[in-house]
Amino acid sequence: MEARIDPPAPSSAGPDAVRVERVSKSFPGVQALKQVDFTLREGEVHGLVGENGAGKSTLIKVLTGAYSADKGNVEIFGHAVDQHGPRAQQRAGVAAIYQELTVVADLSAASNVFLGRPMRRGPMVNRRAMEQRFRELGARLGVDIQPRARAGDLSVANQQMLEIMRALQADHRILIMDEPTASLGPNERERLYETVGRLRDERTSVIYISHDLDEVLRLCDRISVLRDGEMVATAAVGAWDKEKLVNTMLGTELRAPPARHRASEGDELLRVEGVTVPGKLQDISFVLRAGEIFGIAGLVGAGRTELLRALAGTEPGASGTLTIDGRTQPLPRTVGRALALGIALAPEDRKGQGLVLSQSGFVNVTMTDMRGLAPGAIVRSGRRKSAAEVIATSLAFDPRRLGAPTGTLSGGNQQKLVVGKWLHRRPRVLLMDEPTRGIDVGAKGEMFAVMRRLADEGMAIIMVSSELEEVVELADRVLVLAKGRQAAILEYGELSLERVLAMTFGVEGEAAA
Amino acid sequence: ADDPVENAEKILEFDARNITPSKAYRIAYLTECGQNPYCSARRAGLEAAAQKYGFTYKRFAANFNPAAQIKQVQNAITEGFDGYLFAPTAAAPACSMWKRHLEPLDEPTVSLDLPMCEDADYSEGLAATVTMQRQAYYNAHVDHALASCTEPCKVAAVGGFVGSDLFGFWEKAIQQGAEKFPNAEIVVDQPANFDPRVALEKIQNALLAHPEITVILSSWDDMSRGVEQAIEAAGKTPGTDVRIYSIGATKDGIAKVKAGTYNETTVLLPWEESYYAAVALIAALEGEPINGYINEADLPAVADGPGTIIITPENVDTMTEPKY
Amino acid sequence: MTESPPPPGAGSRTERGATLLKRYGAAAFRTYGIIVAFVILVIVVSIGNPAFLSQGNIFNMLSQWAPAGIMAVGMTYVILTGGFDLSIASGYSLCAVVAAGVGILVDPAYAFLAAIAAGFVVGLLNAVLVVGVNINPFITTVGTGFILGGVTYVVTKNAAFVVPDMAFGDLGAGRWHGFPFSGMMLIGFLLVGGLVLAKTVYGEAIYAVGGNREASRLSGIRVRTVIGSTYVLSGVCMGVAGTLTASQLNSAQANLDPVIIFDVLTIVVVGGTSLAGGFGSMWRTVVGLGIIATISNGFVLLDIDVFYQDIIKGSIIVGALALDVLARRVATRSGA
Amino acid sequence: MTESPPPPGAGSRTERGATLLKRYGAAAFRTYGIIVAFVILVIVVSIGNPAFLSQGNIFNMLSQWAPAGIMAVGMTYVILTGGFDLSIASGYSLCAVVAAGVGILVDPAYAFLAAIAAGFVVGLLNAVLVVGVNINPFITTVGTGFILGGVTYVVTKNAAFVVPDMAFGDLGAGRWHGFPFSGMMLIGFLLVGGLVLAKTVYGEAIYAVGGNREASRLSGIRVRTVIGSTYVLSGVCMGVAGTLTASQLNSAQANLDPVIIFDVLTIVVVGGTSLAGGFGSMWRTVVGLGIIATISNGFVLLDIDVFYQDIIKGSIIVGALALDVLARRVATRSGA
Ligand SMILES: Nc1ncnc2c1ncn2[C@@H]1O[C@H](COP(=O)(O)OP(=O)(O)OP(=O)(O)O)[C@@H](O)[C@H]1O
Ligand SMILES: Nc1ncnc2c1ncn2[C@@H]1O[C@H](COP(=O)(O)OP(=O)(O)OP(=O)(O)O)[C@@H](O)[C@H]1O
Ligand SMILES: [Mg+2]
Ligand SMILES: [Mg+2]
Repeated sequence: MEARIDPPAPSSAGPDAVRVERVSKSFPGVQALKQVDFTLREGEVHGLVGENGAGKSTLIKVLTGAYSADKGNVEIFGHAVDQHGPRAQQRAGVAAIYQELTVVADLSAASNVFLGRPMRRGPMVNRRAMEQRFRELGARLGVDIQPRARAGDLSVANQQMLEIMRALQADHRILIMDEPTASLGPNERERLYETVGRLRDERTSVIYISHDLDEVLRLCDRISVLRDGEMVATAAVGAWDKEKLVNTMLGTELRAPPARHRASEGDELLRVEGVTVPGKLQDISFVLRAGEIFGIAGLVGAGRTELLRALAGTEPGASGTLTIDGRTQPLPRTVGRALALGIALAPEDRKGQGLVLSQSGFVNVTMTDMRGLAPGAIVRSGRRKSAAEVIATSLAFDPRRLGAPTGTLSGGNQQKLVVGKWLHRRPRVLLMDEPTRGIDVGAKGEMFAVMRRLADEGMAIIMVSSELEEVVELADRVLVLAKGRQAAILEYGELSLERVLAMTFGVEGEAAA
Repeated sequence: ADDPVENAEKILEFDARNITPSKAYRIAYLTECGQNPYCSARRAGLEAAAQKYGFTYKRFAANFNPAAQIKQVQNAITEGFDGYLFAPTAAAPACSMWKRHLEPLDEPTVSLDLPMCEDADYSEGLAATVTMQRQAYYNAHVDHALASCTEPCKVAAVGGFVGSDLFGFWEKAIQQGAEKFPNAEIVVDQPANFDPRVALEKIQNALLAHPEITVILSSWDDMSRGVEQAIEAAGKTPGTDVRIYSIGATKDGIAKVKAGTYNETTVLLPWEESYYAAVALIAALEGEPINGYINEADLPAVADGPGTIIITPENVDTMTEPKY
Repeated sequence: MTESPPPPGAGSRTERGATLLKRYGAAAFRTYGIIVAFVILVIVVSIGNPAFLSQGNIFNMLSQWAPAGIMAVGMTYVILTGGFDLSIASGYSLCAVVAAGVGILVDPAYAFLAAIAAGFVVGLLNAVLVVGVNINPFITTVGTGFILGGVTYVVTKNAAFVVPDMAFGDLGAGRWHGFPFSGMMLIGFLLVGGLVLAKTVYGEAIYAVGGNREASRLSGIRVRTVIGSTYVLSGVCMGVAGTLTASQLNSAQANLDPVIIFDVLTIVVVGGTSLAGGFGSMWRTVVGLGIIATISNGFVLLDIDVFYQDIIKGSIIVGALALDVLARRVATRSGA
Repeated sequence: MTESPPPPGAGSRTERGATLLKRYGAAAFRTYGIIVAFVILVIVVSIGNPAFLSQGNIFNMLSQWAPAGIMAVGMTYVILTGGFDLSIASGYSLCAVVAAGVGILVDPAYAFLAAIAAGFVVGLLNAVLVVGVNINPFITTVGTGFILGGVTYVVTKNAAFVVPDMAFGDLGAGRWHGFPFSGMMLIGFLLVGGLVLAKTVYGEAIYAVGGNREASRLSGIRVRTVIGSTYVLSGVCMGVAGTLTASQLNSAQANLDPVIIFDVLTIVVVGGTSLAGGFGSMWRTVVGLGIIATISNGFVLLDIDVFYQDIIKGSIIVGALALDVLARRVATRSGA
């Protein structure tokens, strides 16, 4: 894959597109940015990396005017921007893709792309022109979304594409991308990289935030590292390598990832047969053993989320059977039924489905098992506290932040809690949809270690991830889905990135042929 | 037709003839009423007249809402009736409904409930007006109560809905009464929406702020039940420690006067009001319009009974059993 | 919350089993279920009394429901942004009183303008509190409702303002070949209000803000201006509605129609517009208005006993929405 | 929407500049701003008439506001899940009528139970429609409100039910050393309601469901049961409130106090509980109740002219919330 992309030509230094001087920003109880200096040169792609909660998203929100800084200056093309909300910055040519999806669910896909700047004919919205332009953009990015589809009905990946299309839709001089690839598959990623390359050629200045360090190293001209709200280093890409980036981000050496090992061949825990969701999935069957991590690979829209939702009792149209403890039964029809069977889902949409954002981490982490913490119906806060702290620690989440409403946490830290929710209740089968989305490299290691440990303790885990490397690295066996059909199940010995890739695309090739 | 007593006699005489009308009339009953015991009694009176005179009627109930009433007047006219019984929700808008919509029709209209068009009672052009609730009625009630203050005394008042015409009459009567009877000091004057629970609250508070209150004016018997409970809750005896002057002469109100809990209740005759209004309309349809004002106080329920609308323990036995 | 409005034509192309017709038919049923409820109601009432569909009756209904319907147009905008305007009953009385007052003191010709100006000020007050001071719109407008009602009492001293000049009544009660002016204004408001919502940049912003306020802000929409403007619009609608009523009654007074707020909210919500904001449309308000007006008119035409009216009204409201919801569910199951 | 609930004690240990005191002080101000408004109001009224703080007046207020306050407890639960219960005015009348009816026909001793059973049924009806059929709670409860009101008319044939046995009044009007039983029940409901909300699994589920219904569902919370239960609870509160009022008046009738719904909603919302669900608490309802009761009591104690009452009431409601909002803003700025 690496070989397919040309190394970026170092861009000639122009006047600065963005200059941030001594910017500080704090929230009640947290200093998110401390005297940060940052410069974005015209026409460069500038990577921004750091641990979860380092302050990356906060920095770019200050840049776009979504937040106003407590102290410090922001200049865009040499002009100080007075902090009057996102409008002023947009006028100055800044577009942003925020980490948290900002789609308006009830509007059409096209309206979402042109949100706030609809194409018009006088005071009227020119829908035809908008849909036309929408299709062009979609073709450029290689996505096939109906312009009139309701945005809320789209998959997370397609919603992410809408955000990208929104940022690209007008020709901005500064483009800020906060983890744009987090829920994209390999195809979409490649298209995005191409697009970024083209934008650089057109001398658009780009800030690129990602936890995928390979991606950052390939794509960026310069890379800056934030740690605990402080800007600790900025250097040209040539000065960095992955290890150096990791060490600078974490301030320490990264612990070696857990050695990959195969689960001891456990007993059959769950047999899934003939799962079908009309229009989405056809006849999926597999066997899950205790103690294994079962990966599901596939392209975006292949139906991975649907499969998990069907098993978790939350896909109304699904049919098929489960065999568990020797009893064969139809798929659970409700979440409660699925939980009674010991099947739980950690969903991919953390804001919409994962967390109660107004409640603290304590509550969120333990809400899956409140009975367990509350004999006699009274919640024991002491028990809850210690239980939550154990979970937090195991996921590299600072236990001192458990009291904060989860809506105020950084994206990656929220993701840790979405997974952490199930560590207390301990289902027999845990379905994890994109569990590492937005998690930093250090925490990813912790997350993998936790998953491995849970499996070793006898839990079966089904993991969906758009990062195929991750699936291949962690899973004992992999089910490859292509267009809703079961392309293959790769056993331990057969697993390799190349094979999985070939299967996902190969079937696609077949279908096209 | 300028003398209400004569008008009353005329209508009684007509009714006594027990005629059979020349046809089965269809009448529109455009009422301000909604759903309460008063309204039910009014309906029963109309029903009795319909039985007797063989007419049918259609009820358009505005629920005390003038904006709704205009719709109903239009609907009724579009549908078309032989005659109209019109009980205004409020005097001013009713005037426009009358002048703009009803008067131009060639059919007789009898008004009841409230005077309209800034007239004291009868409005020119109507076949008759049958009502009791005029400014004078409220003055009589308030004056009787305040006159009981032979020594300086403190008075609290609870009324109906702010903004309604009746509340306007009520407030004016209190204001004029206070001037006439300097012994009476109005210390609390609150709206209570004809609602016993609200009246309970207001009077409880009033008795706490002014423990010396000895007279309470209430504009409705049902509401007076709340007044009574408030007095009891303050550890006083209603009717003696604190006197209650109420309006309605309902069954319940009359019973309370007999029991000595209320010191007075002023007669309202919803049953008679609609009965005689309907009779007056039939009379007009049969070519014998009254063209004047009929006061229910001149009708037998009062005239042949207590002779006054003020019902006190002294004359309560002369009052016939109320119809509501 | 539980609302999942289906996008007409959002069906996926990959689906093979279902024919296009079946799919779109189901989508239409899902979307327009409330219309089915309305049509059933109309059929029942007009079988009961064929006069229901007579021209005279329809003209009457148009003129009668003009004030509530016009305020429902404003309320639709407010609710689509996720707001609430509970001050309309008092605001409407106040505007009616202003219209009548100006009609008495100055000239009926200025009454309309004066009432609209009064409504504008009322709306501005709400807008300042809701988006300026940033207080919850529900409680803000409950509060301003009390204030406006109180002001109206003080101004009128609890007496009605009667306009002697009968020409004042022409706006509200006048007709052109039998077609009431007020009905024309209602249709005009619904049409223009619907077009603006569906077709203009401003309408697009209303949906965006109601659907996701933060996303709209980040996209550079002037969220406060958009939200504030809906309260001003609602205020202007109060002005128009107040004038029409004052003119129909040739007079005005405090507390004109305190329960009109329920009518207006019911009209908007029964059509299916979501109180959470972001979902709904003007045709839904039209259907809601149709349902409520038909119920009210039907009671009289069918001469329903007053004792049973409330039970029937409540059952129709609940039944219409249940049908709407069930239509969606059935259609989703069979169509997808 | 614009509500951002502050986490008391969510401060990070890393912050060095601000002292603990300053930080928590600011947080307290931010959280408890509405209490400041309430205290100011109490001070003003008690300066105007010192009898306000007398034991007798406080006991009176407790007993007067027991029905509305008890229904506000149920409404707090409903609103915290993001729902609405607009059927309470009719439901309350119905329960009062049931209590009085049973008091007349059977025995006052059974009246209480019968009314609670009636309230339970009312709540169950709402619950079935809201979570069973899945209709928007606002419009559902408007509809059931009509139905229940209509049923009450039909049952009473529009006459008041007067209970001859004066012992019937003991529950509502009785006192123990001057302390009204009804006030005790109010305090009991507020306390137990608050504790359940703050301390139990059920309470947590209410907040979770109101905060994010989908996340709660996927976490295995029985979302429908939780939501439905709040309507049943609200129904039971109607039963208790209805009995108290019937007992206080020794009678009951249809349409007992149709505007009590506004009181109850205002009590819950003025304290700061969010209509969007998920944020609020019982102490906020207590403060809201305090504010509304003080305003109403103050009008009589200070003998405020009727004409100005509504203006004052509206201004206090808006003012209290504006103070609350500004307190949050100032405290956020200075404290962080
Ligand atoms: N609205 C907010 N209120 C309170 N605290 C906040 C808010 N937004 C961010 N924070 C805090 O500021 C810090 C920096 O968060 P930020 O989102 O910038 O991190 P990040 O570097 O983008 O992390 P991630 O990689 O997980 O997205 C975190 O501690 C976070 O909890
Ligand atoms: N929460 C949800 N509720 C309903 N439908 C959903 C939900 N999430 C995803 N979908 C549906 O899933 C479809 C997209 O496919 P899906 O998300 O299953 O693919 P995937 O293989 O998991 O890919 P992705 O990487 O996008 O998750 C969309 O048609 C969308 O309607
Ligand atoms: Mg971030
Ligand atoms: Mg997915």
